[in-house]
Amino acid sequence: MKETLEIIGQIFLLMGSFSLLTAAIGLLRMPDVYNRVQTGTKASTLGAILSFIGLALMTYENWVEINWVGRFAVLVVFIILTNPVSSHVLMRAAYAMKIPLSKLTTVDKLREDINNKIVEEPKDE
Amino acid sequence: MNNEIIYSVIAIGIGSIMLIMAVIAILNNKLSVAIIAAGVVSLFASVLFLLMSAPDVAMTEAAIGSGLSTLIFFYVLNKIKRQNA
Amino acid sequence: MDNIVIYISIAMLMATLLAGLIRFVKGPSVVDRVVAFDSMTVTSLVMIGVIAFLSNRAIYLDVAVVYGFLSFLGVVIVAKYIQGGL
Amino acid sequence: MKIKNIFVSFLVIMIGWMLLTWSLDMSSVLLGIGISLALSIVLCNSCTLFNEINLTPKAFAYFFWYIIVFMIELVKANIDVTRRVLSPSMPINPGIVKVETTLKSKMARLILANSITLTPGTFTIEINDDAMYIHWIDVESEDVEGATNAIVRKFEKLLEVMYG
Repeated sequence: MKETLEIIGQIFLLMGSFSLLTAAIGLLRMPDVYNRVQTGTKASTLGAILSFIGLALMTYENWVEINWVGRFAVLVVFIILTNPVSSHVLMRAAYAMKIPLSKLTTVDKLREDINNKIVEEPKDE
Repeated sequence: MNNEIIYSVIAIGIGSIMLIMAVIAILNNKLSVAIIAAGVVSLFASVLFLLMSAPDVAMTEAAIGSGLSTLIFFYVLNKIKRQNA
Repeated sequence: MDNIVIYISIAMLMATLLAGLIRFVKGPSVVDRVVAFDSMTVTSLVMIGVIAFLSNRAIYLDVAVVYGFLSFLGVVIVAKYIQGGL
Repeated sequence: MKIKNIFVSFLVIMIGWMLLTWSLDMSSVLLGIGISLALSIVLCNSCTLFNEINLTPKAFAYFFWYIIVFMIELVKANIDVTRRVLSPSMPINPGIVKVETTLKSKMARLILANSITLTPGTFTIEINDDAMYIHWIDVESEDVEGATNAIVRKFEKLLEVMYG
């Protein structure tokens, strides 16, 4: 039973580290800022969650006397709550700086609606 | 101890990243990039303090070095920019 | 030699930090650098968790909570500065 | 209405306190109840954050079902993005599309936007009335209807039960 918990925890830790590594590779390879924000901040969210779950499972020996699980749970909830907010704020800042989208982009409905005066432009300075 | 080896590997890696970040903070032309690089330096310094088993110093370093000084630097930069324009 | 998994994951985390560093050095705009900063701080959060597991002291995780909150604050401050608020 | 606000925020703060202290001593639990009651009364005197939530057992069950659906979507979309990043030719097809939502309450829209942002591949940039502008890494359909069916529907029908 206990060895099973430890092995499951190790598998989760490996999957989380691999997901973080994927996020970093995406950060290096993607063509423009928007795609980098997409892969860079959100694959890393799943990676951090999986790693924390794995580490919490690997400390099964002293779950009762030391507070491992509570602290890991607070960290996981904290990451789920803050990470989309920070990446969304970054994306809006990039759009306000008018960084051009890459050449692969097919459609930009937001720019069309700004030109049609439906939405007001996010302002820079 | 096995842990000693892995701790020194982490310390060497984080130390070299801190060194490169400090060089960027000095040499870059844009002020905002330099401020972010300085924030990265103090965030990694707090990991390094944690490796020396000093969690209280690490917490203080993260709060002061990264949070407060970055906030004050950006506030002042914004004020200066608005005054010049 | 029973914690070989920890070694592999530490190696992956170091590679992630290196990739973030490369993007920070290369990045053409400020936003690229802030994204690299965010990715590096999440990676070092996981690294603090691994260090706490290795040295068997749960108090280190409190540092991780403070660290995560301050990195979130830093990203929001930079974005507010870019949009001209603050 | 104010009672519901105070109750939900008291519950949230109390769960946080219990997770961080990790003890069932009488004194610690009583201290936690006192502190979280005072905090929720002071903080939620004027906030309207939890106004529209439904406190029925059905909504509670749907909350857990929502978390399960969300986790499945998160893992599935992450595998998809991993495949895109690691393949040598990098098959991406990015674009910004417009979707429409029928949810009315602010909290439900906040949860919807954050869920869309957390599932990789889609990313909320701007919200304007009922319209949301989403950066999509692989555009399947450019018109409003198709994009809404592909992105929003699976979360929306669960959130409608929770938020009336």
